[in-house]
Amino acid sequence: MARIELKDVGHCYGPAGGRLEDYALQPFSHVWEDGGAYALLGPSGCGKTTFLNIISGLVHPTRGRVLFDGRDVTALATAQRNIAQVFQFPVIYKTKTVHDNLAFPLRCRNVEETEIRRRVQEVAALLNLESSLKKPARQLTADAKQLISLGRGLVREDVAAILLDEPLTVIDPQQKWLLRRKLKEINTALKQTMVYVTHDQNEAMTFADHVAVMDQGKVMQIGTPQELFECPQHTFVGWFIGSPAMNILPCTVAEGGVMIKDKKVPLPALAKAAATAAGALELGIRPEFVQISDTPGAGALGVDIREIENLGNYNIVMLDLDGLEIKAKISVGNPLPDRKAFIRLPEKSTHIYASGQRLNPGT
Amino acid sequence: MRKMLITTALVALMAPSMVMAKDYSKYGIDKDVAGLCSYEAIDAKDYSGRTLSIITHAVPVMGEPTALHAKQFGELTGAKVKVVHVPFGDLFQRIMIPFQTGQSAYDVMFYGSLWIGDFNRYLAPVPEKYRNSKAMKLVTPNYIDVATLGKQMIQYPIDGDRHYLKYRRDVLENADLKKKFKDKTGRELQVPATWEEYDEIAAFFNGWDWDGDGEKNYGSAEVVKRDDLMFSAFISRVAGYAKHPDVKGGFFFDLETMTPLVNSPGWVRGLEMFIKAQRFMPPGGNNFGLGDEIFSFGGGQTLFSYSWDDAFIQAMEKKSRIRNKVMAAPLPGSHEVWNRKTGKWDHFDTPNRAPYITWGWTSAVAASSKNKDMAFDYLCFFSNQANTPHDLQIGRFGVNPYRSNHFDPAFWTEKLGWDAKVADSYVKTLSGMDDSKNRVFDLRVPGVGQFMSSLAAGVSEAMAGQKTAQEALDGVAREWSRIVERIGKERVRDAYANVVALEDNLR
Amino acid sequence: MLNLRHKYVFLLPGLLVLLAIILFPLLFTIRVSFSSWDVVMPGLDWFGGRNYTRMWADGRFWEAMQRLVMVAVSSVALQYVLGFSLALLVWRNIRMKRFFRVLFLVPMMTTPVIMTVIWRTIFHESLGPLNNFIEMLGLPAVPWLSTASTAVISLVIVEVWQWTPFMFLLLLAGLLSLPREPFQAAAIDGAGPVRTFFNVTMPLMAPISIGALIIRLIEASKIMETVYVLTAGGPGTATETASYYIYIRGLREFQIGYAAALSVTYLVLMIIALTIIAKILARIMILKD
Amino acid sequence: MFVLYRSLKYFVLLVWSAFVALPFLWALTTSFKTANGVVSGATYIPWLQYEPSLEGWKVLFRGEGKGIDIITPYLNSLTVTLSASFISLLLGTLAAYGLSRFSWRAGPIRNADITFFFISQRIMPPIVLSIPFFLMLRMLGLLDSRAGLVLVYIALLMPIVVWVMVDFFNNIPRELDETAMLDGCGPLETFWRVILPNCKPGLVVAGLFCIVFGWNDFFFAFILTFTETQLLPVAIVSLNSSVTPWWSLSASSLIAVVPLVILAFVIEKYLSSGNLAGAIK
Amino acid sequence: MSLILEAVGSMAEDQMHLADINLTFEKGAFYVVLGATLAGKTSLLRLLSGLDQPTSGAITMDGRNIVEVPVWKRRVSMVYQQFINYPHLDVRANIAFPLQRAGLPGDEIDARINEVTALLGIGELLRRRPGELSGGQQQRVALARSLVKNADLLLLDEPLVNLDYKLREQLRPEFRSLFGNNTSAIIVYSTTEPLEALMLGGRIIILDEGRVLQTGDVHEAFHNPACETVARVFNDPPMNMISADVAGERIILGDGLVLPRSGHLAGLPPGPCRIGIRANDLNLEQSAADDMELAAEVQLSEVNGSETYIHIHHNEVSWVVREDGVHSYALGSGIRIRFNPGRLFAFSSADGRLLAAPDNLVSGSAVMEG
Repeated sequence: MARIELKDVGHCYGPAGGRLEDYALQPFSHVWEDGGAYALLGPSGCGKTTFLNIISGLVHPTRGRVLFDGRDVTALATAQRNIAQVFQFPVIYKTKTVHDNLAFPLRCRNVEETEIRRRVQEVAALLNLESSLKKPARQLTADAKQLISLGRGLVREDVAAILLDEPLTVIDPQQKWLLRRKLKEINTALKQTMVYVTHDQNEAMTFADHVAVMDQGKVMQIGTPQELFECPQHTFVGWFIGSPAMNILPCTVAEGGVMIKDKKVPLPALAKAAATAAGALELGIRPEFVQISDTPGAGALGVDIREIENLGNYNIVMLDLDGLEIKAKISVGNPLPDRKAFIRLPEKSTHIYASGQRLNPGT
Repeated sequence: MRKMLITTALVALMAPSMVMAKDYSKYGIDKDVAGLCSYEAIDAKDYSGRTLSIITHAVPVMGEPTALHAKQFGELTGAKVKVVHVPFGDLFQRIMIPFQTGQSAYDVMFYGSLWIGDFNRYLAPVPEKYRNSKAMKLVTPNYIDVATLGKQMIQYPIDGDRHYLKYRRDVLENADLKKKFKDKTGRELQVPATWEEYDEIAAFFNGWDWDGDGEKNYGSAEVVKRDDLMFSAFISRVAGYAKHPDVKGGFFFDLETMTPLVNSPGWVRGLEMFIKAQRFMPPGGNNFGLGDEIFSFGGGQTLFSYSWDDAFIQAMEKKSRIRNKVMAAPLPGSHEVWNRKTGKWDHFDTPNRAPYITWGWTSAVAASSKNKDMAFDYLCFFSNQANTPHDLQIGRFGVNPYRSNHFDPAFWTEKLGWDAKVADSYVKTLSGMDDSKNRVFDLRVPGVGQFMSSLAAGVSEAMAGQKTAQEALDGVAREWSRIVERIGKERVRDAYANVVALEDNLR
Repeated sequence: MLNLRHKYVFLLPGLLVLLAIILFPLLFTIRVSFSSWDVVMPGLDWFGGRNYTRMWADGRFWEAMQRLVMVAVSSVALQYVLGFSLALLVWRNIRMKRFFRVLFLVPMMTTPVIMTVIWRTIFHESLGPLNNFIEMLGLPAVPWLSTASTAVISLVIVEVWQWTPFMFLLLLAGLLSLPREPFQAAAIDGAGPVRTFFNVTMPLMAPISIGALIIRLIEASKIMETVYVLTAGGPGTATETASYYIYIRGLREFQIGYAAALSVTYLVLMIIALTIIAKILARIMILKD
Repeated sequence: MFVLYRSLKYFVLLVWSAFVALPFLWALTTSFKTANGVVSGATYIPWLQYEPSLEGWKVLFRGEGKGIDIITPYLNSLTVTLSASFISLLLGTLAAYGLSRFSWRAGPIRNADITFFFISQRIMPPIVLSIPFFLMLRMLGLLDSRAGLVLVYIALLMPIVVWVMVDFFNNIPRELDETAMLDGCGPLETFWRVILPNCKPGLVVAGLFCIVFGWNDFFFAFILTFTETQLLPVAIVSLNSSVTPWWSLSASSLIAVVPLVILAFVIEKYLSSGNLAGAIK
Repeated sequence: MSLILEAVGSMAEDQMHLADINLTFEKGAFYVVLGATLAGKTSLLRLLSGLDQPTSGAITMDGRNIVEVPVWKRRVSMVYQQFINYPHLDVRANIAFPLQRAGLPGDEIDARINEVTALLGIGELLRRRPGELSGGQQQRVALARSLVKNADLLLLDEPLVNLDYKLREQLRPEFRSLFGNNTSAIIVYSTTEPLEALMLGGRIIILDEGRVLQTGDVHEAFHNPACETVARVFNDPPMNMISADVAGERIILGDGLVLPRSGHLAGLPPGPCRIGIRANDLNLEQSAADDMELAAEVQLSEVNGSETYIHIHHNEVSWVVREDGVHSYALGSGIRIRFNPGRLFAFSSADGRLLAAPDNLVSGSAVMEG
């Protein structure tokens, strides 16, 4: 168990000292506190695997330092870092029983046999694997195998962090939530630092207390799932988190608000920040927060209803604002206007972005 | 031009009867010798449009002269001549499979003469005109015998093979070494007349550098590798003990009962001596094939060797380190000879020697051949009196004296620059074998391959220490009885009778 | 699996050609094994099972059979171990990787019957280089081909030289196709090279290993030319393997009928043995998920 | 520790390299010897230790009468090996595809049994087959002909192709075939246009084995020909007389291996590019 | 043109894949086959394509039995869940492949390729090999290859399942517009996700264990699931179920909650039944006066898109609550949930048949279906 600290860590697969733009992982600093549940989230090719490999020691970063509990491990090999990892595809020692699989890391460290038995029992109990300890590991289901992979990390007392690399890829969709729960339970119970890497926002947000969203080698935002959802710091996060994605609309500064096309959106609190910001401005609002009605009113924007997707429990309403598409999510049962409608964008759920970065209403 | 003049002069000188013969010196011969298949006679024939298929041994031994004369034959007659070369070990099956399956694959075959017992059914008899040719008349009786089964000549003699003793003259005539030997053993160092003497001398000269070249030398190089040749070396070693000059009626079998004699005490003694001899063979000597034996003795590694001519010829090669340092002598014999009639060992004051007219290269024409005329002409041409002297001079050809006029020391001294004494010993040894009345021939019966293979296997087991000599040969004898039974006692006996007739000088 | 009528277009040409080529020889051999075809009596008479009864009592054949098992199994095992080791050595990046890989492949490209002649000269106890080296090192010369045990060893050396590349190729290609994760997992679990090899590499390589071992066993069992050139079965019968013995009986002594009986027996025993071996190997090595 | 491991690794590699190269180096130096050079013991350096001669090499090109002619057998070997390999690849690949893609049932026989039947053809020792093959080719009038040898080699090589390709096809998703069929290709067209272009690595491996086994076969080339059609190993072995000519055999062994060494380079290239990885499983 | 399956069954290796399938597919219609993994979706699609033959029953196209027509003679396209393209051909050649097989002239091929690649936004990739593309791009190419043929029957077997979450989200509306104006072909789309089915609309075929459970309009089926299994399959998260007992005027839910037997539930027969409620209809806040309330313990809060699924547990109840937005709840924390009895479904506990469904709320699908 350890606190993981990254100091100005960046990586470039080409020769060191190349231009910063070529970095597969842009330099950044961050701390993962001991015992937390963290996630690295991003589309494929965003650099999260590089990030993961830097922590596990498979990749030595071009610049920056990695500290475990203050100890510089940047130059250490994987085996010396006391890291445990669960891979995308279950990795088990298929010639061994479940017990021997779990005991393997301990045997590698010459732990006493009675101690091994005790620890394996303990972990097996935690993972509900007791009944299959004597079975050959290869006969187990995919999710049990993933638990074994995890268990091999848990039996070790010296583990600094457990890295989970898309661990649910091969799990049957109906079983996924059980395993998610197990992972959370273990994190809560053992207070192991766990880092979960995935491209799936649901996985990340379900598991982690703090999620780092990455794109194109850059960490875009680190925050709790709720923060990411409600207050995306970057248009990418707004787009990437949540489904359907956040509406991102180009806008210009106006008195006491912004202009979308030629329609004014009153945003008194944000107007000041928007006025001083450099770069292209965009307004972001999640479909959930778009308010729709059939009557015009103050600050309401007139739109055309282009299409309604009935998704059973709710409707996604596609609105046309002078050629810009806006989505609104409306629960079934709420009345829907016909053809023409008016929308309001509540300020507390609306964000203004300059060059993609969210403007803080305070500044 | 000068060469031409000399050749012409020679021809004019040596064949005064001939009127301005055509010049065939481009074929490498000294001169054409008139005869049934002289260059001129063959040149006169026209076989164009026909193909002659020949199977022969691998290059160079016998394979190279076959191909050489085939090429010449083709050029002279216009025939297309195709030659295939096969390692010795595969020759039998390569010839036999087409025979047995009725496929006419080859017109002419060169092969080991002992297979006559198996091949005879498939061979064409040599036509009378060849048998009566001048060249054939000169072939020594031994090789006429070898080519003949019963009354019929079915193989065409083209080579003479025999086993004899080769030794290092520079050792046996070295006063210093003679003295050393006498000091050690109390006996004079001389050419061994018995296998016991052979052993004693070989043992003395084993494992130390007696020729001063910095390499160790050894006693004896022999053919021991369990292949198709080893049994011959063994028979050479056995003959003196087991071939009693006065006991007739079979060496391998008792002709009357067809009981195998291979496990009789004479044979066992021979095998025991063979086993003992491994002690003074060079490293790896107990897996030497003929090629190794040739390199070993021919390369100056060992004092003694026996078996075919090749090692001797190798030693006498122009660039050889031991050229003219070797001599030939008859195979050793024995004072003690087993008499199977009385069941006792008889003592001979003069060692009993039984020359083993071992099988060698012979040739034949397939009965199924559609080109018998051409085939016999080829063989006749191959062995004409111009070609044979030429071939005899080229060591790697493996063609050895088989006509009475080859036994002329002058030929070897003049043509090949041999030392007179060496040539003398060689010629005397060879011709002496023809005069013997106590010869041993090969087991020229059907299934000889089975008999010899089983003999070699048994001997080999004893040599390797897997069995004692007696056990091994008892095993061979049992096996032989079974083979006789399988092939048919009468059939084997009929064939064997021909061999015994030769051995017992009944012809 | 599809079940189209067109499937016959694919399998049948090959199968029929193979059957056409092989069926006659196979049936003919079985028929010949009940005849007394030999050097003096070619042809298909009816000889009953006498060839088989003779074989039953033929100690040399059964010894040769045992020897075959020994030589084939030991040389294939060595080839496997060496081929695997070499493949492991040149698997990951090393200097001169290409050079080593090409060089290691070459022996299998050579003609056994010719290379064995070269080997025989190498093993030559007084004229060959091997003993020369050994003596240069001050060690006693080895009687390579002239004692029973060394002759077998020599035979195995030649087989290993010739066919380790085959294993090497198959196993290297196999290694190159392995996923990385299991190795990372083992490193993370703290396994050293030995533990990693036995717990990760071996199990992953099991299926390909079985294929390679079976094919090599089939091929190694036919060992004949090597024996013929190197030792001709000697000294004694020390290197006489079943296939060489069949060769001796069949083509040297021309006991075609008997050799056919030996062959049929050999074939049956081999098929049974290989099936069992394949099953056992599969049980030991492949642990089905 | 790491340095020690590395040095040990290179040491092992070098030792094995030496072992692999030994016969070739020895053959190289021996090929320039004569009988006199051979009998004077193990020597390695020409001029210094023995007097070099080109005899061993010349013999191979001198033609009938003076040595052997290695060119014609060389070409024969090439023709026979390549034709047999090609036909085996064709038929074997088709059969393997059939076995991989379709289910076969005939009584108790299933796909695996048919595959085993193919592979089992290699169990039969060649000695046994020699006489039946001889008779068969005789009936067909194909003795001593390249066609006859090709026929026999097909039986020897096709099993190898089937062995390699069945596994290879099993690793190509069936959906690929199905897609092609859905796109309007009949089964043969599917095979030809879609599957075949995607099994190059498998074909390379199968082809390699075919060529290696075909090129190096001695026994059948030996028994089933007379004088007309000689293949390379037979031609080379015809030098192996009672006096083993170390020099010319050495030279010929080097000559015989040359085309296949080129093959080794090709294979290595495929290996390095990772293309063969899927071919052997 | 109509494709009819009559009493079709499919067995392989003694295992039943499909049984007693009776379906009719009409030209110009869009069908969604919904079912869990191994429900038989792929088997059904393969039968339709002609890749597999049924072991029983008949498949007719316009009255003609087509079972014996080999697949390459049909006009069928299929998109697999794996991204299947020809690895040895570049994207253009991949897409051109079926057209060339059909013997179309070159300019026609060019025109069609241009059209379809523009439609799918892969115009830039024409010279690349499939192996060089990302999963989403590969699947677009596969889709292009299927569309370009203008086949009579277009089959899509979970085409999005192997794609990243966001890609799926992007492609779904594209599919919707691609297939929305289809008039000439039968399109069959299989999926495990109810949301996908709802979004794509059209006709639905719900499969479970090789049998058809329900067919009909997607939304109709969503609101009136024929049986309990459909209710589970057609809801994500699956509809929450609980055993109940109807006695007199009361309905007693498993662990003691008591409801009046009124409203749409008034007609329930006495005795045991199964009550279902959608995760969506479980609320954390009171929304109406007659809401039922239940205290439970949080087992896990799962984020799904912009929603949170809260797995709760209480005695017999293991339910999932859907909440808008992203929230997190500590494992094991207590929670109170409410639901409106008017939103309950009732199923027969004997055969799972739907006994009562809540009234359909205002549907917004008018525009779509108009």
